[in-house]
This record gives sequence, structure tokens and C-alpha cells, in this order.
Amino acid sequence: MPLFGVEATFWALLGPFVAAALSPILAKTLKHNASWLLAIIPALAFLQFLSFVPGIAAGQTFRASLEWVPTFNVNFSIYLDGLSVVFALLISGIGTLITLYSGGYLKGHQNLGQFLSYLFLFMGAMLGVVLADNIITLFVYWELTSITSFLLIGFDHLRRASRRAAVQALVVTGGGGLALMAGLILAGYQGGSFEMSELLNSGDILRESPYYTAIFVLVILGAFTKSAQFPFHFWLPNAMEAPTPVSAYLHSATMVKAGVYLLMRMQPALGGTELWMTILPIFGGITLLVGTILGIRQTDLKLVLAYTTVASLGLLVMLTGTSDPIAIQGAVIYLFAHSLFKGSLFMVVGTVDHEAGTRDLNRVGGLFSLMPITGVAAVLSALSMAGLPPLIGFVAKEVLYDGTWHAVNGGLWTGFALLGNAMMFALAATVAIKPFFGSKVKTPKAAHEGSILLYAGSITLAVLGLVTGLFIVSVGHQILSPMTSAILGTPFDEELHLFPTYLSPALYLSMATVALGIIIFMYLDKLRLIIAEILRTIGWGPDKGFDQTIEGIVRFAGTLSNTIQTGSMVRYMRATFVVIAFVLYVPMILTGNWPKLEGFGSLYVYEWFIAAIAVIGVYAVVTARYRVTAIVLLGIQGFAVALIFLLFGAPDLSFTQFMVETLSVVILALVMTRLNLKPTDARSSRAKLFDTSLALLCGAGISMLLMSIVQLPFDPTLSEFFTQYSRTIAHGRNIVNVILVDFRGFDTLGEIAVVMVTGLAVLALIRVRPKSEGNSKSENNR
Amino acid sequence: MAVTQTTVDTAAAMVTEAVPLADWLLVAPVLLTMAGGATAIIFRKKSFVQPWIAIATISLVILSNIGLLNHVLTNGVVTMVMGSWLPPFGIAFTADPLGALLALTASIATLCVAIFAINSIAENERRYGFYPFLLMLLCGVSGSFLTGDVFNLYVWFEVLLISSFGMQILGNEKIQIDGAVKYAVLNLIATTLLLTTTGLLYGLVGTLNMADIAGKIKALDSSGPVLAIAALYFLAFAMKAAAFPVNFWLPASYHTPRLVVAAIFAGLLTKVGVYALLRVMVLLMPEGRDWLASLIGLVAIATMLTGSLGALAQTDIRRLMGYLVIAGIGAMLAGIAVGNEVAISGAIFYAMHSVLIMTALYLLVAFMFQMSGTFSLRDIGGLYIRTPLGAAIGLVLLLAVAGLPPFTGFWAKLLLVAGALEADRGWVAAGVLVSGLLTTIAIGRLWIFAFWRGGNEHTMDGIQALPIAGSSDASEISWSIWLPLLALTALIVLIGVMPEALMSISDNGARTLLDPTEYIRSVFGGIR
Amino acid sequence: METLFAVLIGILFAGSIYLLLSRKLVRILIGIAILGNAVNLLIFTAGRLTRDVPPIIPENSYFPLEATANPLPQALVLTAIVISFSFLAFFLVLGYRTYQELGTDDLLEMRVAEPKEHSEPPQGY
Amino acid sequence: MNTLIFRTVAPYLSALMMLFSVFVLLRGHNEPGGGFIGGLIAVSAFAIYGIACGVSAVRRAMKYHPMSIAASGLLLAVLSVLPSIFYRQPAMTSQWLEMPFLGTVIDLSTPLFFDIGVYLVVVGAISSIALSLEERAD
Repeated sequence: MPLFGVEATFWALLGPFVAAALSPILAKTLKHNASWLLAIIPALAFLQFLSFVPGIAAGQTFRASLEWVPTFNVNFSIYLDGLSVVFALLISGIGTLITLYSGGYLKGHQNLGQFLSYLFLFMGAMLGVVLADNIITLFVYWELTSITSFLLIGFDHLRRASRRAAVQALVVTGGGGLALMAGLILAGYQGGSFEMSELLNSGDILRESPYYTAIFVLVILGAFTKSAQFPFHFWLPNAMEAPTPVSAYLHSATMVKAGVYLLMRMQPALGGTELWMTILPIFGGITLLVGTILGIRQTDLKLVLAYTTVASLGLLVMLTGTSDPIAIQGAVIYLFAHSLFKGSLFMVVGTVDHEAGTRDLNRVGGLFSLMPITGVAAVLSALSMAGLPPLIGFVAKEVLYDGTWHAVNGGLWTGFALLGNAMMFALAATVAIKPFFGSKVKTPKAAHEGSILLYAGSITLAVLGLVTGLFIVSVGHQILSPMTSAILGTPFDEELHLFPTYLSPALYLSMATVALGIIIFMYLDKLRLIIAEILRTIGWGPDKGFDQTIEGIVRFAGTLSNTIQTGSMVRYMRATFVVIAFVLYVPMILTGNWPKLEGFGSLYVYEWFIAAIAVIGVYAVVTARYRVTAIVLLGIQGFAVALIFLLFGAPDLSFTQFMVETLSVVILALVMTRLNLKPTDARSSRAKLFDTSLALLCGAGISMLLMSIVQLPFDPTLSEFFTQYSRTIAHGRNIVNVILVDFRGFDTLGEIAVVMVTGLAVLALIRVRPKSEGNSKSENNR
Repeated sequence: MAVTQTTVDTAAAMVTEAVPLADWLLVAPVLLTMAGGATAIIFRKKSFVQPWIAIATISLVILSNIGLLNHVLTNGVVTMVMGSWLPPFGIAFTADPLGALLALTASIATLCVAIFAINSIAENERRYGFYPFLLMLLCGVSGSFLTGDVFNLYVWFEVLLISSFGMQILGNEKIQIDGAVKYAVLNLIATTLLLTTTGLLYGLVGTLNMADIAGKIKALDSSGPVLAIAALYFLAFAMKAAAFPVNFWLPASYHTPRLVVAAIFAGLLTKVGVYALLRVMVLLMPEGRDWLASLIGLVAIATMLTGSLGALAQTDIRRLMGYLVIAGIGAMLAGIAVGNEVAISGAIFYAMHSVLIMTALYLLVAFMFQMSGTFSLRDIGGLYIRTPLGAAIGLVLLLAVAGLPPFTGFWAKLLLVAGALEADRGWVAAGVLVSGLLTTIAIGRLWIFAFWRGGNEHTMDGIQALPIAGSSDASEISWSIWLPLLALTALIVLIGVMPEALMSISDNGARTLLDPTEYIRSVFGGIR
Repeated sequence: METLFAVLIGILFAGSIYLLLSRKLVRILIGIAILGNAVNLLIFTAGRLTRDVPPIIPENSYFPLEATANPLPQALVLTAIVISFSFLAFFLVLGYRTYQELGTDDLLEMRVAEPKEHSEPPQGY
Repeated sequence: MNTLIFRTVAPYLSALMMLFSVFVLLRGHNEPGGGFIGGLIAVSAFAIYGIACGVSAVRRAMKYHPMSIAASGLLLAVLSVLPSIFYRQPAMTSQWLEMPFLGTVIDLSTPLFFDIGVYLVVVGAISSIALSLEERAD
């Protein structure tokens, strides 16, 4: 692979995995300083992605492909366009900062190496998701993010809450992933290609396909679970059990945005239909409101941020769903802005937690003088989040209002957006003002500014939010508009301005948002109490539902297994024979192929006689009351069978049958008479009736099947061959023996192997003595 | 002798041209294991040489199987007729990619188990036949995979069955005997059904050679008996493969023998049933398969769901793994139910995956037992802290069995789902996916309980686990566990990351099954 | 004449299945013995029956002088007899040891591997 | 059963039966008989000897452990499959060697060795089962 150009991107994809392998080693020797060294890898990847920006702004796209599983059309292909490159930039860029931050945050932690390892694995997977062109490759990376986030969320694994959150994330996002897999494969078959870049051009075929609804439902199941859309939103706040660097990374630019990415990616292929334009905005809007309302309820700063993330994701899904170009442009800018301010705010909260020892809203205050740099970062980011000029968040809000206002059903979506944004404004204010301003509160730890590792990330991202806001025109041209074009599938380049050039509805909406936001902020404490009260009254949520579902499934599984696997051998046998009877009769009934009851005429009397003896023998055995009688009677039918063999030209068989039958009876008698057994059958008469009918049914079925076969003409080619060559080539006059040792000698080889192993197995049964009961539990299975 | 010598046209009855030596690779696994098994019995009192006889034999078998697979991939389906008798008169051994691939995988799993057994099977149990049983089991399994004759298939089934009986009871503890009764009786019914059906099939078509049957059965106009025989074969092999609702024997017995034994059982036994289903339902009786497709689909889904739900319901890790075997069987049946190239190739890939993963999982159970001294999900815990490497192996294996990428199980599931969707059988795909989700929950729980949790289920939050009584340190775990466990895990990761080679073999195998011309041509050569 | 034997085989199967369904291990063992005979007879019959003439070539000929019984099913049955006999022997000893170890031959009382009391699966995380 | 006459006669009877079993084995290729039946007759011979003179006497008479006999029988059978490899023929292709012996011609052939293998396996394995069962009885 070359070091420059499109192919070099494969190195950028490989980089994080290399870093993951290096982390434990470096962390062992360099401790937290290892993160400086390791951060170089994502930084290099960032530069690599950056090199594509001018080309993409000029309307180019890039594609590179390696063979992976050609048998099944799975390629290791990457597709770089406006959409994927922005995501890649965010993932690698913020990833670099998070790497540094992790070093500071987990300084001195004994598992720092493992942590960085998981983080890089996640980063690699996430880069793969956004860059993969092949839908199967995309899915592989998609599930990898689920698995690695499982490890990251559960990092603090000795706490039950962490484990629960990790499993929850794995089950919800992994489960959604399975639906996505089916959806993507269906789309691939319908669209005629497994490459996303080609699939995007067959949007019309997909939208008109009879499978469109199925594809749509499956794909949005994947996207909604990953991006925490209502009612799957609950795993995201729980994932806050993870160390803060994880939250800052997963919930700003990466994991949770994967679903949004997917929807944006599929917009040209699946978007624009009524279904798309209804379901997405509705669920997005609901998620927006649920997220903000639940956010107000929280006092834990990290949880406040988590719920606003949920809300922001809802907003993004809603905007994408409208399929309106301006709204999508709004989504793009908002997504970009959100990645910057949310990443920064999470790091700020982490730093506060790290330095002050708490992140409870009511236990912190007046930290600005103690932690000025962090404070500045917090204020800048919060301004962006609140959507105030001159930060990029403001631009985002202007454009998105413009979009919803003009979209189909725009009024409703605008309403959702207004309410959500106002609450978001209030929450942004809370996060920035409460901890840093106002009167000083005594915190568990004496707070002061942390090391550069701790503030570098947040201040960088915060300043970036300001810079991109100030230079929005060129940022728009270079980065945001190409991304919008990629989502729309058509070129889109509308000039962006920091300040509106004319008085638009968007500006009024913006002002209304601020006004409403301030009111909410003022009554925040009261609102919190009210919401808490309402939630208490409801007393149930999807989070609790998850536990109940799992518990229910496990309990149901237990009952089901115990019902099927009763442990009663008698039931097993009955079930088995019922199935056998079923299989015997169903083909006959369905094909109507019953045998003719004929052909008794040509029999001699003694043949009837022998058959009768055999039947009597069996009947006697079945009804025998005592074992010994049964065993002796067993011989009768055996000898009758031997006689039949003799009468029908099989002396070898007959002799063998005589010998074997005698030996069987002798051994049976030898073994069984030594046991002190009760003679009774011990079956109730009802059970006997059932067993008798079942046995007769099976017997009759086999009889009829055999009859219908022997009434057909027979093809004797094989035996004619054996007869012809038995003496001439194989030098034997006893054809049966020649078959045994020559024509079909391998059967005999297998047969004597069975005999030999039987001998050994019986020896093992008799000679090996079990160990004494006391230690058998631990001894069994060393 | 009084008779005058007659002239015989030998060429009309026998293969007369020289046979390439490479064709002997077809019978090598069977003959080697038989010779090895017999030798091990002769030396049974020298218990320290036993493992090495077995390991040497199995290594040779692996080499021979690699050669065979290579032979098949370069020259197409390979046939050798025993005793030079022209097919269909003698017994033919025929290796197609399916058979050769599974034979190789099976021998690899057996080698791992043979190594694991070095330090885990007591002297007395070695003397009474562990290694001979193991070798004869491999003999029966290899014979089943490679034979091209239905009656001969039955014989090899019996070889592997009696060997498995021997392994099952080794130790003679109460629980083993009880498990053995259920295992043995139910399996005997299955093989008897198999023999009955084979007898009926012979009565119907007058031949036993698979290629010959595949050709002749098409010519039969009477569909009734053919369908009945197809249904009976399906039932017989479904019992062997442990499909719902005839799989009672598996959960009743897999937790009872020695773990080594459970490992090889889980790896090989059910897969032989699946193999036979593929061979008989797809190659020999495609009409029967088409006719039964919906039923097989239902059975597959029921098997997958009862398997994965069963895994969720268990407290004993060994039983949990047993249910995972069942869930996997359901997935393979789903491939047979769908029956197109992608799905069949998925079933083949899954079978290969299942041999490796189930063996590895029981080795993992042994490892976990050594570390914690318990099989109960309630009592186990704290393994992550004590053995990060073990935890990583555990995670990889469990993710692989749940079908998550980038491990072997994922590719198998992918093919199955894609095949089902391509064939417009979305409900089968849904079954595979739902079962995958349930399995994910089950393995997620298992992993957090055993590894992440600090101690047993009563451990308080965040408190470092105290070592559980009877447990040992990771460094005390014998190399005879580490080596096979690491090797299998490495193989699973390697195939998961680079699946192309095996995908193309599976695909090749599926094509050979679906279009029997190559198989028939290989057996009959230029005769027909 | 195959029809008669088809009926006879059905009866043998029915008898053995009835025994297999019983609760007592000894009866099951006897059922297995009968099952083996039933299957052998089935294979023999499926290869069609011919009276009297065994498939043996006279000493002064290279081919049988008249139509003989079909030799192939005989060979198959011979293999099957041996195998079923081996299995029967194993089962007999297994039954014997079962009684020794578990002290019962009643299947409903054999609950070591799968005990009667089912434990609830563990919950929680 | 355990009379003096029986004890005296049993060894001779057993020896005769052993001879007969070998006869049945060898003629198997041409007349009814063969390795399996021959083996069963030999087992009966050992059984009679065992009932008369005790298990340990049988073990002494057999010289090798019955399982070893069975295993060598299987080895012999496997070996008899192999010679065709030298003639570039498929496995198990029979090889015939006509040896003049005391005026008659004896056919030495791989199927014969194969059948002897069958005989040994049956003798070894079945008598091992019988012996171990009889031992438990004591």
C-alpha cells in the first residue's frame, strides 16, 4: 500500500488497531505519558483525511478497494465523499484529543493500557463504519463498535451498574445491528450491488421495490438503536457509567452518531418517501423532547449532557427525515457543531469531576477562578450549544429553523425544534453557569486546574467552535456544503453567513428560543421537581422495561427448557416415537401412496407357521410377567427369524443368527438374573394403552412402507455382478462371504472396529471404578 | 480343480488403470486411526505412551487430510473404489470439498482434545481406553465424511457411536451412567432408524452407492416411497444432529462425561449428522428436500430458538454450552431448509465453524473450572482480574459462537441470512437473527458473570473478589489446556479475519452438492 | 410372499417399540434385542425373497446353476447382526452397571443427570 | 454341570471346537462359514473351557490379553488392505499368491488374511466381554 494518495487511507484505517496493540506495552513503560506518543497515530490519520478536503470541495469523490472475500462480493472498499470525510475528520481529530485526555484522566490507573487499547479498537471500528463502501464491511465495523463500546462502557467492571450498562448497550445496539444486517443485504440484492456508492445511484429501484418497507424498517431499527432514538434511548444515559473520556468520545462524534451517519448515507437511496418523511421526523422529534425533558430532571452534570445528547440525536434524525435540502444543511452544521461542543463539555465535566471530586450540580460552584482555562472552554461550548452568536451553534440553529419552516409538515417540526432548543438552551446555561459562577461551594476535593492533558482537548474544541463560527463562509464551502451535497445526492452550495443577511422567520424563531430558554432556566429547579414527580407517578420507563424483558426472557427460557427437557426418559422416548409415527404417515397421507394388501397366496403352510411362531414369541415376551420368562421367550422369536433366513437361502445368516441369539440370551440371563428386580411393568393402564397404540401405529407404518416398496419392481444389477465375478475374479464360491471380505470389505472393516471397541467399552464399564462420592463433584472433570 | 479355466474380462468388473498414490489419501484417515487405535490398545498398559501414539496418529491424519483437501481442490471430486470393483458394485470412497473440509476440521479438533487429555484423563481411564476410543471416534467420523456408500455410512456411524459410548461412560460415575443410558438408548434408536431407512432405500433402488442413487432416484416415477424415505432419513439424521424435537439426549448427557469428552462430542458428533443431512437431502434426494423444505425450516427455527433460550435458562456452564451446540445445529438446518447455493455454503461454513468453536468452548469451560472450581453461574466470578488473557479468549470464543464479527460465526450467519433473503425466505432469516440476539444475551451474561463480576453472585459492588476455594492461579494452568485453547482461538480469529479461503471451499462444496454431475462423473468416470 | 413378512416385521417392530416405551430398563434391553431382529428381517425382505437356493457356486462351475437368493442383503444383514449384537452386549452391561450404581432399573427414578428440582436461572448483571 | 466328567472332557472338547472354528474360518470363502462364525465358535470353546476350569485358566490358555488379540486382529485386517498400494491399485484390491504345499495348492490371499483378522477380533473382543462378566460373577 502506498504512503500517499487514496490507498494510503488504508493505513489510516489500520493505524488505530496498531495503536491498540501498542497501548498496553507503552502504558506499562511510559505510564500516562504514553498518550502523547499514541496520539500521533490518530493525528496522522486526521492529516490524511484532511488532505482530501480540497478535492471533495471541488466535487470529487474517492474510492479504493482491496479484495477481502471475493466469493461473496465482500470487498475492503472505502468511499470518501463529503459525508464520510467529515465524519472521519471528527473521529480522528476528536480521537486525538481524547487520547490525550484519557492519559490525564486515568493517570495512575493500573489498567490505563487496556483502556487505551479498547479506545483505539473503537476508534478503528468507527472509522471503518464511516469509510466503508461495501455494506458487509460496513456492517462488520458496525458490530465492532458495539462490541468495543461494550468493553469501554463496562470498563469499571466491578460495579454492577457498569456491567448492566455494558450489556444493555451490547444487546440494544448489537440487536439493532442484526436487523441492519438483514436490511443491508436486502437492499444489496434489490439494488444489485453490495457497494454503497453504487447502491446510492439505484435509489429509484429501491424505493419502488416491494421490499422497500422491509428494508426501511430494518435499516432504521439499526440506526435508531445505535443513535439512541426513542424508545431505544435508555442505553445512552446508562452508558455514562463509563469513564468520562469514553462518554466524551462515544457521545459526541462517534458511536451514537453512527446511526445518524447511516440515515444520512442512505438518504439518497431510501429517503424522500412518505414513510421516511413521516417516521423519521416523528421519532426524531419525540426523542428530542424526551431527551431534553429527562435532561432537566437530572442533577448529575454528566447525565444532563447525556440526555441532551439524546435530544440532539433526535433533532438530527428529525432534520434528516424531512429530506428538505435546507433542513439537511442545518443538520450537517448542527452535527458538526454538536461534535465540538459536546466533546468539549464532556471533557469539562470530567475535569471538574476529576479535580473537584463531584459532578453534582448542587455541590459545585464558583470554580471559574480556580480552573480558568476549563471555565473558558465550558462557557464557549455552552454558548455554542445554546445557539448564540458568534459560535457555530448559532449558524446551525438559524439554518435548521430555515429548513424546518419550509419543509413538508414544517409547522410541526418547527414546533418540536423550538421547544427542544429552548430547553437545550436552559441546560447549556446550567452546565456552564452553575459549576463555574456564583458562590463557591465546598467540594470533596480542593479543585484547581489540572494538567495540560486534561484541558487541552476541551479548550481546543471550544475554540474551534468559535473559529468555525467566525469563518463560517469558508468552512461552509470546504466542509459543510460538500457534506450536504453527499447526503442529498445532488450538488448543494448555498453561502453560509454568521449573521443573517435579512430578517427571516428563522431569526424570529431563534429569538423566541432564547426567550423561552431563559424562562425555562429561571424555573429550572421547579420544573425539575415537577418532572421528577411525573416520572415517579409513571414509575416505568424503557430502562426498567429492559430489565423486565431480560428477566422475563430468562424466566420464560427456564420454564420452556424445563417443559421440554423434563429429565424423564419415558417422555423422551414417547416424544421420539410420536415423531417417528408422524414421519412415517405424513408422506403416505399426503401423496396418497398406500400399499396394496396382496401377495399372501403363494405361501407354503410352514412359512405361515414360522411367522406365527415369531409373532407368538414376540407377544409372549411383551406380555411376560417375569424377566426370566421374557428372556427365554426372547429366544423363540430369534430362532424363528433364524429359520426364516434358512428357508430363504441364507445359511450363513441363519447360523450367525442362531449363535448370536443363543449368546444374547445367555448373556442376558447371566447379567439380569443377578439383579434383584421387581417383576411388574409399573405402567398405568392408560399409559399402556397409549404405548400400545403408539407401538402398533409405528409398526403398521413400517409395514406399509415396506410393502409399498417390495411391490415395486426390483433392480438386481448389484447382485448379478457379484454372482458373475464371485468365483471368476474373487476366487470364492460363497458369494456372501466374498461380498463380506472383498466386494464390500470396508463394511466388514468398520464392523470389526465396532466389535473391538465394544470389547474395550465393556471392559471400561466393568473395570473402572468410580471415585468415592464425596469428591466426585470436583473430581469429575478435571 | 475339475473346472476348466474360463477367460474373464477383468476390465468389465474392475478398475484396471493405475491409481495415483494421492488417491490413497481418501482412505488414509480411516486406516491410520484404526491402526493407531489398535496399537494403542495393544500398549494400553503403558499409559504414558498412549497420548503420543494418539497425537502422532492424529497429526498424520491432519497431514493426510490437508493433502486430500488440496487434491480435491485442484482435481475436483476424488473417488477411489475399494477392491478395484467398478462402481456402483464395490464401496466407493468419494471426497468432495464438503467431506474433505469437514474431515480436516474434525481431525484438528481431535488433535486439540488429544493434547488436552494428556493431563486431564486419569491413568486408570487411559488404560481402559480413552485414546483408543478417541482414535476410533475420529475413524468413524472420517469414514462418515469420506464414504460414498449409504450402507457404509451407517457402518461408520456405528463406529463413532460405540466409541462415543465408551468415552461417555469412562469414569463410571453415577451421573455418567445415567447420562449414558439416555444418550445410548436414544442414539441407538436413531441409528436403527438409519439402518431401516437404508434397507428400504436398497429395496427401492437396488443400489447403495451415493452417486448411483442420486442418478437412479430421479428416474423413479413413484414419488411416495421416495418422499417417505427422504423424510425418514431427515428424521434419523436430525436425531443425530440434535434437532428439535428429537434432541433430548444432548442436554441430558453432554454435561456428564469428562470435559475432554464433552469437548470432542460437541465438536464432532452433531456435525456428522448435519453432514449426512447435507449429503443425503441435498445431493441424493433434492426432490425430498424441496418437498420437506418448509418443514425443515420450521424444525430449524424451533431448534435455534429452543437452543438459544435453553442456553439462557442454564445455571451449569456445561449445559449452557450444550444448548449452544443445539442453537448452532438449528442454524445449519436453516441453510438446508433454504437450499440455495449461498445458504448451503453457509451451512457448510457453519459446520466447520461449529466443530472448532464448540471444542474450544468446552476447553474454555475446563479452563474456567480450573480457575474457579465451579460450573455454576451463581458461584463463578472474578476471572477477569486473575486472567486477562483468559478473559480475552473467552470473549473471542463467546462472540464467535454468537455470530458477531469479525470471527468465524459471523461469516456463517451472514451467508445463511443472505441465502435466506435471496431465496425469499425472510422468516428463516428472521429466525437466524432472533436466535443470534438471544445467544448474544446468553453469552453476554455468561461473560459478565464469569469474568467481569468480582466474585460470586453475592459479591458486593466494587469489592475485589477473594479467590474462590479450590481455584488455581492462571500460571498453574497446565500447558495442555493453554496450547489447544490458544491454537483453536487463533484459528477462529484467523479464519474470521481472512475467511476467503474457507468461503471459497464452502461455496465450492455447495455447488458440488447442488449439481451432482461432478460427483457422479468422479465416481463413474467415463463409464456413463 | 414379501407382504406376509412385511406384516411380521411390523409386528416385531410394534412389539419392540412397546417394550422400548416401558419404564423398566430390562424391558428396554429386550426391546432392543427384538428391534435388531426386526431391522435385519426388514433388510432381508427389502432385497426380495427367494426360496431355498443359497448364493453358493457349485464346485464344478463358475456361476450358480439356477437363480439364487439375493446375496447382497445377506451380507448387509450379516454386518448388521454383528453390529447389533455388539451394541446389545454393551447395553446389557450398561444396564447391569446402571442397576449397580443407581440401584434401580426404573427410568423415572434415574434422575442423577437431570435432577427433579429445577433451579431458577440466575438473574441480574 | 460342574461334574468331574465335564471337567475332564472340557479341555478336549474346547480343543476340538477350536480346530473346528479354524476349519469354518478357512472354508468360509467357498462354503458357509467365515471369520465371524468361526470366531463365535472359538469364543464358545473358551466359554466351555472357562466354565469347566475357571477364568484364570482361560486367560492362561489365551496367553495374550483378549483385547490385545482383538487389536492385533484389527491391525491384521488393516494391513491386508494395504498391499495393493505397491501395484498402484485401489485400496483393498485382493492379491493372490498360489503356494504349492504338501502336494496341494493353497491360495494365500489378502481376503484370507482379512478374514483371519475378523476371526481374531471376534475371538478377542467377545471373549473379553465374556471373561470380564464371568469374573464379576466370582
